[in-house]
Amino acid sequence: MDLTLITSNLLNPPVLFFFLGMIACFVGSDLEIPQPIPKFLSLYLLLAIGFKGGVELHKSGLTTEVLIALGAAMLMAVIVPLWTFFVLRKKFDVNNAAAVAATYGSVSAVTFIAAGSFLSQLGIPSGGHMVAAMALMESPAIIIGVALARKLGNPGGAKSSWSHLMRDAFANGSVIVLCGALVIGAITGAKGEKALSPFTSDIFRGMLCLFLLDMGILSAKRLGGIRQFGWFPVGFAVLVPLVNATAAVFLARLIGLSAGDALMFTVLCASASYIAVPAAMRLAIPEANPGLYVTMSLAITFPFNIIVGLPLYMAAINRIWS
Amino acid sequence: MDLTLITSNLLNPPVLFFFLGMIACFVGSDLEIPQPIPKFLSLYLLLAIGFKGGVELHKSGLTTEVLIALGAAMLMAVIVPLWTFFVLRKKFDVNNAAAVAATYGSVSAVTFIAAGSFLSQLGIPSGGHMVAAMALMESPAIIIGVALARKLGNPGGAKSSWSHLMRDAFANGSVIVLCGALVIGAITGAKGEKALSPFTSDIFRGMLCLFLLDMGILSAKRLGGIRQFGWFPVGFAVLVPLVNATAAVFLARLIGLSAGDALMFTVLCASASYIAVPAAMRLAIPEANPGLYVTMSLAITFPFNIIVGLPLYMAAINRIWS
Amino acid sequence: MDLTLITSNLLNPPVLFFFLGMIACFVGSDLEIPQPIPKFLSLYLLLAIGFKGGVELHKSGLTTEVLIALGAAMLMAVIVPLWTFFVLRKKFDVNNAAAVAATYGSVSAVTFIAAGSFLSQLGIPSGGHMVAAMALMESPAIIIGVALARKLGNPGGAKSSWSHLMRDAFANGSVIVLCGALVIGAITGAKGEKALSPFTSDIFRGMLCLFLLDMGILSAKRLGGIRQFGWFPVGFAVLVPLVNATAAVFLARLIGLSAGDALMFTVLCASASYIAVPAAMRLAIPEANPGLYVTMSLAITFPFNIIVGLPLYMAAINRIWS
Amino acid sequence: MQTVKRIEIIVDSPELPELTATLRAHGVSGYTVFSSLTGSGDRGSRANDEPGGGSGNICLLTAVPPEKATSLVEAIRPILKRRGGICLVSDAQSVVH
Amino acid sequence: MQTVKRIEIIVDSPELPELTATLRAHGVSGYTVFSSLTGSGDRGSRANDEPGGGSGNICLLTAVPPEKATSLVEAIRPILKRRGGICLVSDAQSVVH
Amino acid sequence: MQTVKRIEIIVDSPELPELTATLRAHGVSGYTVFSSLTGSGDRGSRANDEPGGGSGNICLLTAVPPEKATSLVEAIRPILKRRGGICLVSDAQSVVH
Ligand SMILES: Nc1ncnc2c1ncn2[C@@H]1O[C@H](COP(=O)(O)O)[C@@H](O)[C@H]1O
Ligand SMILES: Nc1ncnc2c1ncn2[C@@H]1O[C@H](COP(=O)(O)O)[C@@H](O)[C@H]1O
Ligand SMILES: Nc1ncnc2c1ncn2[C@@H]1O[C@H](COP(=O)(O)O)[C@@H](O)[C@H]1O
Ligand code: NA
Ligand code: NA
Ligand code: NA
Repeated sequence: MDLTLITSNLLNPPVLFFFLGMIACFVGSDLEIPQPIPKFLSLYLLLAIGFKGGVELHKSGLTTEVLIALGAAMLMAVIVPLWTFFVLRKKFDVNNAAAVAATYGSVSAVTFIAAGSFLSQLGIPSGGHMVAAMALMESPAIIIGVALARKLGNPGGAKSSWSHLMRDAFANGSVIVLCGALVIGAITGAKGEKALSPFTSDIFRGMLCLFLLDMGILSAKRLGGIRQFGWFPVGFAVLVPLVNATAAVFLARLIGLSAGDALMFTVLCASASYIAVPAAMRLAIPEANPGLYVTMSLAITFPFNIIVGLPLYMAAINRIWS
Repeated sequence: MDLTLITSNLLNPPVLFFFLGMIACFVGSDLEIPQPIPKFLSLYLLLAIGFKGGVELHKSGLTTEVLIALGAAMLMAVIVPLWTFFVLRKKFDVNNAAAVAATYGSVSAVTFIAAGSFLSQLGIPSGGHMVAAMALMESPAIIIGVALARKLGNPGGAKSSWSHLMRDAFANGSVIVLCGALVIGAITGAKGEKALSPFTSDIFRGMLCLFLLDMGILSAKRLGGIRQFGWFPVGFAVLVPLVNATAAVFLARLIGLSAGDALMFTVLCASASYIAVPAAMRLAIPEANPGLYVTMSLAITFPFNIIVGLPLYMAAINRIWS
Repeated sequence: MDLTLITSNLLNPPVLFFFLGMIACFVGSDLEIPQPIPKFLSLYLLLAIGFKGGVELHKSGLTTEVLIALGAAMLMAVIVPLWTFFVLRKKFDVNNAAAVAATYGSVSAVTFIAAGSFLSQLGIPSGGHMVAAMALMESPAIIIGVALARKLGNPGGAKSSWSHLMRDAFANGSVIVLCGALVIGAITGAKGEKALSPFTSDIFRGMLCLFLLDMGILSAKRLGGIRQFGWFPVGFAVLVPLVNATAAVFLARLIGLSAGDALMFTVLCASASYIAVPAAMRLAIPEANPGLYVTMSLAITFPFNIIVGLPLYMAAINRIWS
Repeated sequence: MQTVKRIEIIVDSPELPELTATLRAHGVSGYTVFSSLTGSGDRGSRANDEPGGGSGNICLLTAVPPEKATSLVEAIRPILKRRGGICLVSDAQSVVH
Repeated sequence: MQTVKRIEIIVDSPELPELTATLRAHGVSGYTVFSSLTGSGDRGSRANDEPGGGSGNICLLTAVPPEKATSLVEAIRPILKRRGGICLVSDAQSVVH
Repeated sequence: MQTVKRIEIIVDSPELPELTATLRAHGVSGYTVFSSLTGSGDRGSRANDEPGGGSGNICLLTAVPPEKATSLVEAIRPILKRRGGICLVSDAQSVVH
């Protein structure tokens, strides 16, 4: 595998700040970025990435190529929670299996953003419609996960209604900001870009570093908590992203995405949610243990994708595309 | 009325983010920007607008034209709370009437800022002294409102002293930051501008979008609360800004302001405070109900000015000035 | 003493915002920048200054000249807490003497940053290795202070272990961010600079202004609290920086630092910590009174260095260097 | 001063809407909410440190007439059962405006 | 452990300075303040969501000798009367350093 | 509902780790922490306004079986003695899931 990919990923400031956060935690530092600063940073990142994607979409327009990519995104967002659920049932009860399946069926915006910064490091372009793809992939897994839990689970305790569920899935704060900014970017186009780019583009990398510093602290802090659940969740959190990534690479090739778009698509499929889905699961499947699904996503899959996944997926794509 | 004005206002990213916030609330999203982030954003906006105004004032200097504008601002800041008070007395008790009068006699910095971004959207210039005008208009209404309440109200309960009142009116945090930044901008001039403009100008529009996103959520959330008070407050919150705006437009014409300055002046007179005045009223007229005066200002007058007012006032000014 | 130095320091926006904060407090304003905003700003400032220093270090490399400067920094970081401790013992008990000595042996990053902005105001360059010097000077005084307290103090109460102490000294949040960003800057060099400079450089001055506004409020608020301790702490907080500055100037001359580096070095020696050291002292010497050592550093030495110290030290250096 | 039952309920923050709804259903309109708390219990520790926020606990404090207390506690029990947390009831005297 | 009265006073945050002044006037120098609370009562709900901040409630907790409690509560009553809020008094044992 | 002792401990925020360690040492795994409090006491006022953060107080609330209370309080006493703060103990009824 191409070494320059690994190095240029490890020399990417955001990744280095992620390491810094992990180190801080391992040496027992009191370093922390207290709430609501991380929430503010994540809102900023969603707003900025959504807006930039919208502006690019405004330029490219809704070509059939774009629509096919969005279709593929939807497809993966439906398949992943389904197949992972049945794998998970081997070890977990219905509620936890459903929550984890929803977590891995949905996406991690920050992994997506880190992939974008990795591509710009390599000078490889990617299209704004991949942001739209991300927006589409956030919610379906939530619906599917909850549906599975309610169909196959024991009907114990008052469950929140389906209308509440729809709201929690599609009107989730992070989904609203991402989609809203996307639409605003698509409406205002170049003029809007000119007005906001110092905020949404120039300082973007720096804000990302700050957020990843916090993510590093969190991941390291949570890492210990996973042990109690044995090795299955750890293996799952590493292998399932690889499986989904492989499927994504071939699907991307099939529908003829560019190398850059292919990486973004792969990262979406390989990543797991730790913002939108946990927020929804706490309400819809309270019996599931956040200490399990959040930790798998935050402490294992996220670092794995950021550190190992990005160069690995890129290498595979380079081999196949060239 | 000129359609391009409406569209170019609605295509202004800050306004779109305001809508996004309202939508988020209406669809029952959990989206929120938790304190102290909004407080941080409002401090930033006041600091930035004050500093930029000061720098421009440094360039233009205190011309008689400027002084006349400031005089007109003072005049309106005294007249508005007086006439509105007697209208309000028809329906409200002395305390609530005084608090609402103070609210509408003072100004909304963010409405002013949105007007500035609307003007720059249209490529119409406006002078830095209008920021000084805003600074002058923040406090007088507070004094007048409280004076009315104490003269005409029942002397029940220990009231905070007049010296406390002066402090709450003129040393209010937002007043201090606005005036202080104005002075600092006027002192440091071009050199200071060079040092701070990336912070105070480049990312300004983006920070404004974030703040208006929050304002949209708040306005929509509060909208329900107004019903309990019947239709009078709603009508007042829409009509009084129109009356004040009309007076302002003619006064602006009279003293020969430029079209851009005229809009800023009009917006100042039409807007109502929801930061400085409520903070002071809570202490000075505790018997008044914040659920009334904050809601009128935040949930009705603010959105009305942002969405309908800006293009409307601009259209009127264009007609008269041309 | 050269007047232009005083004026160009007082015309420096960050210093003016510091004054604004003090004024706000003196007039009894309710202005405050609530936590965690100040913590966020200080993390940002440490990250930015560390990163910029690292990038410059990447360019200059570790020359012997650099290493000599770092050695001098270490030397001062060891001497200052020792000599001040024995002066302090004349009036304070062992614990308070040790805590104050540690406070003045360590450094204030924001004083250092303000000195940098003062130099750029004057157009005088300074090297990135001074940031490394700052990083080196943060922790030794903590170790020395605690060692003194434990050697000479009464062994009362369970003390945190030495390993804990090392952690609190070297893994302190602010130390980690500063050193980590320094290393990341040194690793990523020009490429990293290109990616982050809008965040770490362009908006830096503005963020500094906001932070100093808060520092002004704090200093003024704390000023009253110092009286109860009599005049000794006040005299100490003004005179000891002058003594350390004098020593630093001659040492800087001796090792042949440039005028700019000499000022930075002097400011490091003259400044006192109010973030890293108090955090460590609260744990390591709980018997010491934060109301004493934090107030001396925050309410007297910090303003003194910012307002009087900077131009004074610069004037002395100009005289000697020319 | 009238005698009241001082009830404090500590639950995961997303529960708040359901909790206040339950209170209103029992005609309790007076309560105070303490937010962004951390804690530890049978379901492990709760840290309020997730990047999306909303992972901490809240404490709802309400002073109710003694006769209302028991029924209110019974109404809250299922919430605790389903989603964890604790409810403490003690005696107090209250003064209101 | 000495017996004390545990007094908690919940009011609108701008009241805090007046409240602490009242405590000091009664020779009470020990108290703890919980801030940015939300709540609901006779005067509607309080949300701490106003852009300028400072629209939430605070809770001041103080443990005082039983003999001081009544006079302190009486001193606080007018504040509650004028500006709303609630004051809860209960029995407790306290340990101080 | 079982009878418990409601123990609340208010200390300087850096004490929290030591405090929770003490609780665990006494087999107490259930507690709630209220942070960024301000206050005033024998050692002056605490303001949570230092730029580096961490200068405020925290309040740890725990409901324990009555028999555990005394030994726990005794274990906490030295912490209060060394670093200030207060501990309040009162009677309560608790409901858990
Ligand atoms: N004995 C207790 N005392 C105080 N708070 C508790 C206690 N037990 C649980 N809690 C709180 O309730 C939350 C949920 O408890 P649990 O469902 O047992 O994990 C914990 O995170 C604590 O904040
Ligand atoms: N019964 C109660 N229990 C707990 N808190 C209350 C109660 N009544 C009022 N409060 C608090 O006191 C504040 C003001 O109450 P009020 O003046 O009745 O609107 C409310 O926002 C609540 O935070
Ligand atoms: N009587 C009291 N009631 C409530 N809280 C107190 C009391 N005394 C002290 N405290 C709290 O404990 C902290 C430390 O107290 P001290 O060590 O006496 O300064 C104070 O900052 C308060 O938050
Ligand atoms: Na996925
Ligand atoms: Na007005
Ligand atoms: Na020093």
